[in-house]
Amino acid sequence: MSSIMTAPANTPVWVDSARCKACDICVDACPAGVLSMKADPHSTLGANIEIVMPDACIGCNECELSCPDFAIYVAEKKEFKFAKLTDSSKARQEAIANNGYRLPIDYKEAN
Amino acid sequence: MSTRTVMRFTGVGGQGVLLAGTIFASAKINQGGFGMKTATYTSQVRGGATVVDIQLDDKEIWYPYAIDGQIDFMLSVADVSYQQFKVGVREGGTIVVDPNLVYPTDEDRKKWNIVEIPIITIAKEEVKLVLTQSVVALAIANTYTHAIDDQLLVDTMLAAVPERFHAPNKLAYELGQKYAEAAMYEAEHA
Amino acid sequence: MAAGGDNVVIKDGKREVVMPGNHLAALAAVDSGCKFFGGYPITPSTEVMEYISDILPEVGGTCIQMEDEIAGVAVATGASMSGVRSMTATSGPGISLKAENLGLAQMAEVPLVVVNVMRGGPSTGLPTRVAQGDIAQAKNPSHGDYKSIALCAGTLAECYTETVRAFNLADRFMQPVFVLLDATLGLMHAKAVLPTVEDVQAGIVPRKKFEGEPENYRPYGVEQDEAAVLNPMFQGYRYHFTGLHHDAMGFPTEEIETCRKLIDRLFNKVDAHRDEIELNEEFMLDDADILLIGYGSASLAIKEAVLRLREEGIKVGMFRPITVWPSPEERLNELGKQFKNVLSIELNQGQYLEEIQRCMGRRDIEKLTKTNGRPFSPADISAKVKEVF
Amino acid sequence: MAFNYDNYLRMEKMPTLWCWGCGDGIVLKSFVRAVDSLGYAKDDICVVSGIGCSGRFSSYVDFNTVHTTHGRTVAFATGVKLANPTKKVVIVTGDGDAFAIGGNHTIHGARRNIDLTMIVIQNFIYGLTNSQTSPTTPQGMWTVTQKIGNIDPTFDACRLVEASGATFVAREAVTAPKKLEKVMKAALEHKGFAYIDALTNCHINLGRKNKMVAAMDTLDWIDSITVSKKKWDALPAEEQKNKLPTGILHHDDTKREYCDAYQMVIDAHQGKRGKITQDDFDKKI
Repeated sequence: MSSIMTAPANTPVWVDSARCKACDICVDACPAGVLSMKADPHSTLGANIEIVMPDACIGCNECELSCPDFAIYVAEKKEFKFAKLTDSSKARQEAIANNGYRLPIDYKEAN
Repeated sequence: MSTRTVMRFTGVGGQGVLLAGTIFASAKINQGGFGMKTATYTSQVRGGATVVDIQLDDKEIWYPYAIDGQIDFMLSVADVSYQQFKVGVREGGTIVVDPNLVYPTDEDRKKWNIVEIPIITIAKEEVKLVLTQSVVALAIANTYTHAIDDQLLVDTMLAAVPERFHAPNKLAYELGQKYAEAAMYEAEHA
Repeated sequence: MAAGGDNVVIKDGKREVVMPGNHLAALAAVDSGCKFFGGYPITPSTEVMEYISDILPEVGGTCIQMEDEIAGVAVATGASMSGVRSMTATSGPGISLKAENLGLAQMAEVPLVVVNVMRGGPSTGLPTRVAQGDIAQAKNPSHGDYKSIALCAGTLAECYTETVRAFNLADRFMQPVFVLLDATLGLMHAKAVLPTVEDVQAGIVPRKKFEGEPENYRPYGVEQDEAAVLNPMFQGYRYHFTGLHHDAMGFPTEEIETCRKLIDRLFNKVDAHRDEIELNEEFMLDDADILLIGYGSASLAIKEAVLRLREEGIKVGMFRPITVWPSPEERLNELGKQFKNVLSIELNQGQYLEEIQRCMGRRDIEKLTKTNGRPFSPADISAKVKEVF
Repeated sequence: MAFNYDNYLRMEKMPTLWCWGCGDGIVLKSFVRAVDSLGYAKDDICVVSGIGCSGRFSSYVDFNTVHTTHGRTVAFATGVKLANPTKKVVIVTGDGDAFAIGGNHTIHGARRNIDLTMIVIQNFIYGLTNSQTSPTTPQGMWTVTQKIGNIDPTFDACRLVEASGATFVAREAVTAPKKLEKVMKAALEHKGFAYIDALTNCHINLGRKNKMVAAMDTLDWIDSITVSKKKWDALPAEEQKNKLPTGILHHDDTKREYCDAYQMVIDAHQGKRGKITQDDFDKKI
């Protein structure tokens, strides 16, 4: 059997935050600085996943495949026009990773 | 009172002579009676004392072992088991031994009718198939006990052996019978 | 080799065969519709596997010799979980090794017939000699709380009929059922009168099966005195097997009431239906003054002794539990009131004696025991009776 | 459109009991995707698991599932498979299950080349029970039973099962989920004993006193010790011993599978063929 679900309209990547255990893996896996953890006092580990830059998503699906808890999904490439990986995306990703997987509050885009 | 024949075959593990018990029991059952064979052996497969008790009766048999002191006939091809199990034979009972392998004492010869027949040698040298020793033993036992009709016993035995071994086994039976009859004749005319 | 051997005689609607008890247990399995055997060789049970390895593939079944005793019971349990009648055979040391997985089968309610050709112990003991060393073990081979069913054959024919009964009880109560033999019965050759294959097949009680919609299926959600209803695998009824405490679908849970009810039910399902399980033999008891209690192959010597003592004018009789676990509590209690003189006879140090004492509510029961690997002779028993009564 | 994992999961069991960041969930996800890509129906599959964190795997997937005793998965699975040779039987187990208490069964399952897919979730430690030494714990690492450093040598699990007779052997880590899914698919398609060493992180119980406290720390360590087979082959021997090659390490489609072999036994007993002789086998000794 083939198992598919309908994607939300015009959305490259979306999360089911109720399933997120805040492990950071998806944020680490993303090459394009699309994802970040955010403080969430109601979550077990005090954090939850947040999509900070959906337009930068390149549709590589690494975040979805790396999520151990079925909390994150990426649209199919044929249904959504994803962005290209840019230097500014890479720079943002690096900043997020170096800041404990959270986008720095005062982060300024490279250009 | 009883129509029961009680026999005991003894040897050491690995000797085929013990198979004779199954054939006796089966033949008696084929005849419509009750036959029982119970083997006891040690945990050493090779070389440990092994005993097979055979009981044949027209009435149902409950207890599967021969009762010491009530055994009519014993056959032994190993000294270790002969010494261990001879006490079960009733006084005056017959014990057939292979004289090359079993060494009865003078006292034994007074208490029991000890008969010497070289069972293993017969199988090895005359039949030229050492495995037939159990059939030689079978023939000897039946010649002494008259427990089962000879033809029925031979038929039961042949049914249990592959066809290509029928000829040597028939020969083994005939030789066993011949040696037993000769021993009986000798004893009577000694 | 044809199933049942070459010399099967049909007489008065019964089969007469000449086979050792170990072969009879294997034959009974195949006649009962067993399609899977897994085991590991161990004296004095090995002939069960040797024979079934020949006759099971004839009917399309599978016999596999595993790498050890633990795997032997695991592979058979796995096959049974999938829905086929399955068996393993071993001896006491093997049961010791299989114990944990037997516990899993008790907990997950997986039917399995376990033939145990008993020997003595502890440890390796006297491998080729006769003993009834596993009576206590059969009651509680694994840790934890559950209710064993153990049947103890006392004649060659019962090596067959008790194995048949074990398959039906295993599927009825969804748990392992022991068939206890010993070296005497397992290895002796004599005539056994058996029911016909048709009669055995007509008597097969298949496992219960849920036929409704899968969403309404609750394999373990049954009445408190009933066994789980476990459908075969791969047929649309998906549930879970586990050795953990589990809920109605078989999934692990620690919910307090569910856990309590589960273990209660493992007891109740047997206790509430003891009448379907209990089987005894009473031999010359009606006019007896002295009661001898024994089971298994020891009963053969006891019967012979009863006949001899009666010839001497000593009125003895025998009570023989065929189902040893659960024990015949009621009947033993009645007999305890009826007979002043009671002698318990076992090829162990008295493993069942404590149960007899419990059921009779008495401590003054004489015992005759033997643990040197040799069988009782009728004379042993006669002498003991004369000594103590 | 997106992949709907929920179709294969027992949603009432979600979220899993696995710790935050535990790669077991990635193995679960890869497995579900591999099964889906092959088009198997739920009733084509039985999943058998053992004891430990990996033991919970079977209760999360909506197939026919069995949670067994510690180490005995291969034996139980062998029973299910032999009784149902047309079905796919998958073992999901851990390194303690597969190589310590159940080592014998793993060896003999591989030897028989029975058609089972064995996925070992290999986290180098007894995770569920708080960090006891496993047969795959690297020497020198802290464990709760060897607090001054583990002295026990490790198994090379892949070489062990290959030497035992497995006909498909692969290794991938949860750090490469696409590759993991790919080898799972290949393993499921293989007829014979297929073994997958699925390396995963236990930052909670391996990492906590081995300087890898976060999930990413342990995953980075796994990255640092793995290298593709092609690259591994090119390494000097001195470097090879500290890296684990990944990818399909062994694949042999020529050996007879055990259920097929047993069918020869049935056929011989039913008179459909002659006795089995040495001529029926390539390997004579």
